[in-house]
Amino acid sequence: MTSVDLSTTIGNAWFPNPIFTASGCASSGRELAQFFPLNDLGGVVTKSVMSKARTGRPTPRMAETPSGMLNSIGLQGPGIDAFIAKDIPYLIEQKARIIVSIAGETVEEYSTLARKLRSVSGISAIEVNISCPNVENRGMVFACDPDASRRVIDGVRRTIGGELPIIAKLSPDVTDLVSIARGVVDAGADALALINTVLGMVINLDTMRPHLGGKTGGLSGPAIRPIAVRAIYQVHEAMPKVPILGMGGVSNGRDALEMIAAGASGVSIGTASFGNPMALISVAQELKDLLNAKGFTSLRDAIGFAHRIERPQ
Amino acid sequence: MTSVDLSTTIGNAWFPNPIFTASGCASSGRELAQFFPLNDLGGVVTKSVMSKARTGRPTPRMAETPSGMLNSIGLQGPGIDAFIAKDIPYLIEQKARIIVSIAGETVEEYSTLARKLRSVSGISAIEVNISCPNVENRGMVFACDPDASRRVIDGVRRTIGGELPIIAKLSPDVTDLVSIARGVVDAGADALALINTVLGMVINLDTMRPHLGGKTGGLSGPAIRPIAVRAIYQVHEAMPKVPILGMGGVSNGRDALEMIAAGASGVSIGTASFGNPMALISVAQELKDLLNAKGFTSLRDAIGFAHRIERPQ
Amino acid sequence: MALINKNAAQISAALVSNKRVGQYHQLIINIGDLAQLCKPGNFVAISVGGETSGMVLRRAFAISRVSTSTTFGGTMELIVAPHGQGSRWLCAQPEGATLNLVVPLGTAFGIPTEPVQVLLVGGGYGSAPLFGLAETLNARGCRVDMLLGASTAGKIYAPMEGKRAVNSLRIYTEDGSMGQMGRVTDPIASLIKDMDIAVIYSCGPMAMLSAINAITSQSDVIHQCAVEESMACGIGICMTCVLPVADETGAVSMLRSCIDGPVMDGAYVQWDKVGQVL
Amino acid sequence: MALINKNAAQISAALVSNKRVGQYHQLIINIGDLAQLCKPGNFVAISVGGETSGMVLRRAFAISRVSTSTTFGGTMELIVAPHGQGSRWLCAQPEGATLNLVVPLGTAFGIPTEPVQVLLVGGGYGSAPLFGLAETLNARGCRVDMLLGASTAGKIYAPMEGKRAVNSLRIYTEDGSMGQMGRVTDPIASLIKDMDIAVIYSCGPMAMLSAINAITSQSDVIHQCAVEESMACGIGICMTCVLPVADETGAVSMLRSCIDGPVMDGAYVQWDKVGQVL
Ligand SMILES: Cc1cc2nc3c(=O)[nH]c(=O)nc-3n(C[C@H](O)[C@H](O)[C@H](O)COP(=O)(O)OP(=O)(O)OC[C@H]3O[C@@H](n4cnc5c(N)ncnc54)[C@H](O)[C@@H]3O)c2cc1C
Ligand SMILES: Cc1cc2nc3c(=O)[nH]c(=O)nc-3n(C[C@H](O)[C@H](O)[C@H](O)COP(=O)(O)OP(=O)(O)OC[C@H]3O[C@@H](n4cnc5c(N)ncnc54)[C@H](O)[C@@H]3O)c2cc1C
Ligand SMILES: Cc1cc2nc3c(=O)[nH]c(=O)nc-3n(C[C@H](O)[C@H](O)[C@H](O)COP(=O)(O)O)c2cc1C
Ligand SMILES: Cc1cc2nc3c(=O)[nH]c(=O)nc-3n(C[C@H](O)[C@H](O)[C@H](O)COP(=O)(O)O)c2cc1C
Ligand code: FES
Ligand code: FES
Repeated sequence: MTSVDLSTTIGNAWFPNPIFTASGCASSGRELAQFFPLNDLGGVVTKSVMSKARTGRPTPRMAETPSGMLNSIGLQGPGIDAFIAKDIPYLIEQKARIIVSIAGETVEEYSTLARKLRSVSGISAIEVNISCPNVENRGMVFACDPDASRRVIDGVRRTIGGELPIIAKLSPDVTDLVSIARGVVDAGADALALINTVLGMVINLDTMRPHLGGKTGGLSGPAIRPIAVRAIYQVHEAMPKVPILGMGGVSNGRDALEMIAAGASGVSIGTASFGNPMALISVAQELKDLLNAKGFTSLRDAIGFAHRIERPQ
Repeated sequence: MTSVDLSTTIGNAWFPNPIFTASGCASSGRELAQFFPLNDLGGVVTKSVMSKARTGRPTPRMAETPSGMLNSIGLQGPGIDAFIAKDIPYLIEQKARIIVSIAGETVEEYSTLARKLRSVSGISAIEVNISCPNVENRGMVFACDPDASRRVIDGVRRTIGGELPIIAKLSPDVTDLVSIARGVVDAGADALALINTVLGMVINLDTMRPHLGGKTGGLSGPAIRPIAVRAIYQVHEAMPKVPILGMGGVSNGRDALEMIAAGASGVSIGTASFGNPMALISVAQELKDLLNAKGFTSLRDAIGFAHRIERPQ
Repeated sequence: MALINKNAAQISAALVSNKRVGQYHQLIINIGDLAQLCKPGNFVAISVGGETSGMVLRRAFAISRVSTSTTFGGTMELIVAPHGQGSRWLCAQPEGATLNLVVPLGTAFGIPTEPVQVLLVGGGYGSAPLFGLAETLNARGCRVDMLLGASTAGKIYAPMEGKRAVNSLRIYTEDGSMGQMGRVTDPIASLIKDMDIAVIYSCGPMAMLSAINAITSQSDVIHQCAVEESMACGIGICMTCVLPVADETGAVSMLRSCIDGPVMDGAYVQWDKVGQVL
Repeated sequence: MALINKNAAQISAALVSNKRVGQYHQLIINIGDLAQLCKPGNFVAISVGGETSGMVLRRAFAISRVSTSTTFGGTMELIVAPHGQGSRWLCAQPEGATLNLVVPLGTAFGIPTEPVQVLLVGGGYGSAPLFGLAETLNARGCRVDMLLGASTAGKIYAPMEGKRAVNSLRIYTEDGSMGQMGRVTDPIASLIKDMDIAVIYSCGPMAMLSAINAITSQSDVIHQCAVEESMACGIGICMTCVLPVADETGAVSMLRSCIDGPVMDGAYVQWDKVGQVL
């Protein structure tokens, strides 16, 4: 077996392989480090952090659904200061490549978070999770509002300066994903993360009310993979030069390759790690084997391949 | 076991039970009639018919996905005249209650279809499938455009007159489903059908290109049920008096009850019939047993129940 | 249409036997009296993955043979290639497992009323229904010759018993590991010339059927082929399994291969338009 | 934290035995040397539904007992109620089936260093881990009394062998079909008064744990309880399994019951705030 060059870049950041944790599905890495070295990953995308500590939504916070699950965590977390003090040094010690995910309730909060991160060394990129309710606009999710999402990215870009790549993470729950994507790229995003969870609900038939404490939750897992692949394909078609971190239901090498062929430069694994703590490692290995079997010598050649190959007549 | 009144109404149309075929998942009923009498259903919702005969999209037209499938049929069908001449009389002969689904490429085409149906007797309601590309607006799906969807329903309402209930079938692929729903209700829809399929894609790793002949397809089946339940819940919350025909991944009685509790007055079964030709009958029976077990004497009492019950403290 | 599937029923049935044969599995399933209603060319649709399966669609399999007089009552035989998730699950089922089936489905091979000379051509597991067909044709007094082809020996399915009803059997493999090296379609043109073949019955990959049709269209030979399009429902309600077929007037429409097929008259199938927009 | 699950590993393991016991199934699984690392209170997370399953999450089960000296090597015993899809699948697995496990997970019951008097209270299958715990406590010289409760006799799990390590065992059922009619929490207050109980160990429904805590909070008795919140990952990465717990300073935070639990000090759990927003 010849070797495959699995390395990838997202903006100016280089990663030895394209497999990342998905934000919120690996905490800050400590728990998975029990199962494999974090340095084996392309990188760790940390759980979205806000400026203050948060306790999150009431339980139950999850419901299993056919080939998927709903979650409603509500961004429980320690706040940016504790995160910078405790989690970043740990990840650096593990030699993990770090993508920090930030979340806010106002445009200003995102900029504040960016300001705090600006001076922290050892970070490869910032993922801006804009699938959060905007308290200044009736709780409308930033990512569903072209204007608000643009302003968030613009604020982060201005604060952070030109160095650190910004990855804008978008919600699929919109009428026109491509136009939202264009907006945030115009505003300074170097890359896009696609997709965040899809809004869903389960009714508990014992109580006859919404099962989740927060009523609605985000649908993730293999159930949403076709939606994610479509989103990646559409956005890559419209903006082939913008790197995409693909995610949504990837649980094996073939799923990852599907996203890469659709246009993803990297792939995040979320829900699959819940069912299989070694998922990140096995996906990376299977992806390598598959690329090899298909005669690719480099991951880069496979990115967006589905756009370039014509239908056999 | 005491008996449960399963009857339901959608607009001014009465149905003995709330279980319907989903448009496009039962053709015009003939094939399922091999397995059970069509008269046992609440009603048959026929495959969306257009004004002219259509051959539809290239094959492959389907891909199985985790707990779901993608389809890309492209509204293959005989056209409204052949449909009225052959399918309606057959369904009337079977004593089936009939909901005719119509689809068009222009606002005008929908009105034309309504005009042709106006004089046909034996129809209980019209379902207006507005999840079709609008050729007059760069192929943008009507249901994703608040203005276009309103104009379609307005045209159909004016043409059909006040008698026949109009059910507007909406797409979940929008940023603000409730506002689209309000728009079509204002324009004259008596009821809403929620949800049509979710746009998705599968890449075939043998060919390394989109698997479906039409590239993208509609995701259906249990995978999308949480999205459908959320859509029904949101719309029923905003407009509790507007009847909803719920659908999306229902395959047993408990799934049906989930939709009813979320606010549906009737439930359509699509993909489940592909895996189980008797699904419609078993869902109806299981729903009845469940309602009974929960002490409901009438379906009506269960509609929207999840909105009325408070969280236990 | 409803007439075509008029015998179809959904049943739970016991897997009587599951044996590996080359790269395939031979499954024998107890379907009771329904066995009497299955004709060569019909197929069965099977649920896969068990109760909590993420696979929502049935899988279609050609009925290889039926037997109405076994100790188990009526049984049907399938030849399954463990290909993807669904077929692998099926091939892994232990004897005694209960399967959920809809059977019999689809059109059957047309049987000549006269004892004519016929050629049966099978590709891969496509040979499966041909042996049951051969018995029927043989009983009608037809002279039955058979050609089987596959990429390699392990993919040739040709059971000893099956050969009884066949006058001659020639095997082709692309790698030469069994029979002659080459394609099963190679000898057809000369066979048509040399023998008085009235009908060719074929079952196998679409490319093979299309190649056979290119040959028969130059002749008077009738081509009855069993097509294989991917099917979501198998019972005619989803419109996923269509292919372009002309009628007597030449008008082409998209017919469902599950209801108007799988057995079709090859002369009417628009082979060059399969998978295209009309 | 990583320290807590420091022994956890993902393994494939054979189901050695599967027996119905009342309304439960007793499963014995061969986990080899990992058995030595399992402590009373730890749990195991099991994949359900097989390879093509639509169920993407593991199910958590308390480890009832381990045995390090069986003919199979180290084994662990689980008591499973066939409740929903996942547990029904598990209970339907034949002996010899291969299961995918992550084990051992979570905190363990704290064992007193002195031979004190302890009370073990179990509800439903919550009694499962208490028998293994009783053996450990007994070996430490503790006097172990046990109360078990359930709605009905079939839901009382109390194996003969298990009782050896227990000084007294009282059973309560709500329908009176076994033991005394009533709730397992009914006698606790007076037992605390009459006996010199140092620790109550409890495992069962959250309402039971909360009721016990209402009693112990009026006393000096330490309450070690194994909580049961629904868990998506079981290894600390998803934050779904949280409940409000105070620290020494009184500050309440949402702790993960899979990593900071399932065994927690009942005195710190904010029972009235479980399921509420803080
Ligand atoms: C009329 C008919 C008769 C058939 N007879 C046989 C037979 O006798 N023996 C046998 O081994 N197989 C037969 N097949 C193919 C069989 O139905 C399955 O498609 C095949 O086993 C692959 O399914 P899978 O679940 O293993 O693969 P997966 O990759 O999991 O299948 C995913 C989906 O794609 C469809 N699909 C994948 N490959 C094909 C294919 N080549 N043709 C059509 N659909 C496909 C599947 O049906 C399924 O819906 C037949 C198909 C048809 C339509
Ligand atoms: C620490 C811990 C220990 C447990 N120990 C045992 C045990 O020893 N024996 C036993 O029979 N069960 C035990 N359970 C419950 C078990 O994990 C399953 O939740 C239960 O078997 C129902 O799963 P299901 O797949 O059958 O139901 P489903 O309805 O299919 O479950 C759907 C989802 O909801 C969750 N869920 C459903 N009911 C519960 C519940 N009561 N508590 C938490 N989550 C739930 C499931 O875990 C699953 O993710 C334990 C749970 C936890 C968290
Ligand atoms: C429990 C859970 C928590 C999540 N938390 C976050 C988060 O904090 N920030 C974020 O951007 N995405 C979050 N997500 C979304 C994931 O990062 C990912 O986009 C989504 O789950 C789809 O990928 P998957 O199907 O592989 O899980 C969360 C998802 C889950 C399941
Ligand atoms: C093969 C197929 C064809 C469909 N055709 C139509 C159609 O013609 N008109 C329409 O309004 N919806 C159509 N739909 C959507 C269904 O009516 C339904 O809204 C959707 O499939 C969700 O329900 P389900 O998960 O029960 O299938 C089709 C769905 C499928 C799977
Ligand atoms: S497979 Fe559904 S119509 Fe043929
Ligand atoms: S179950 Fe995932 S953090 Fe506890």
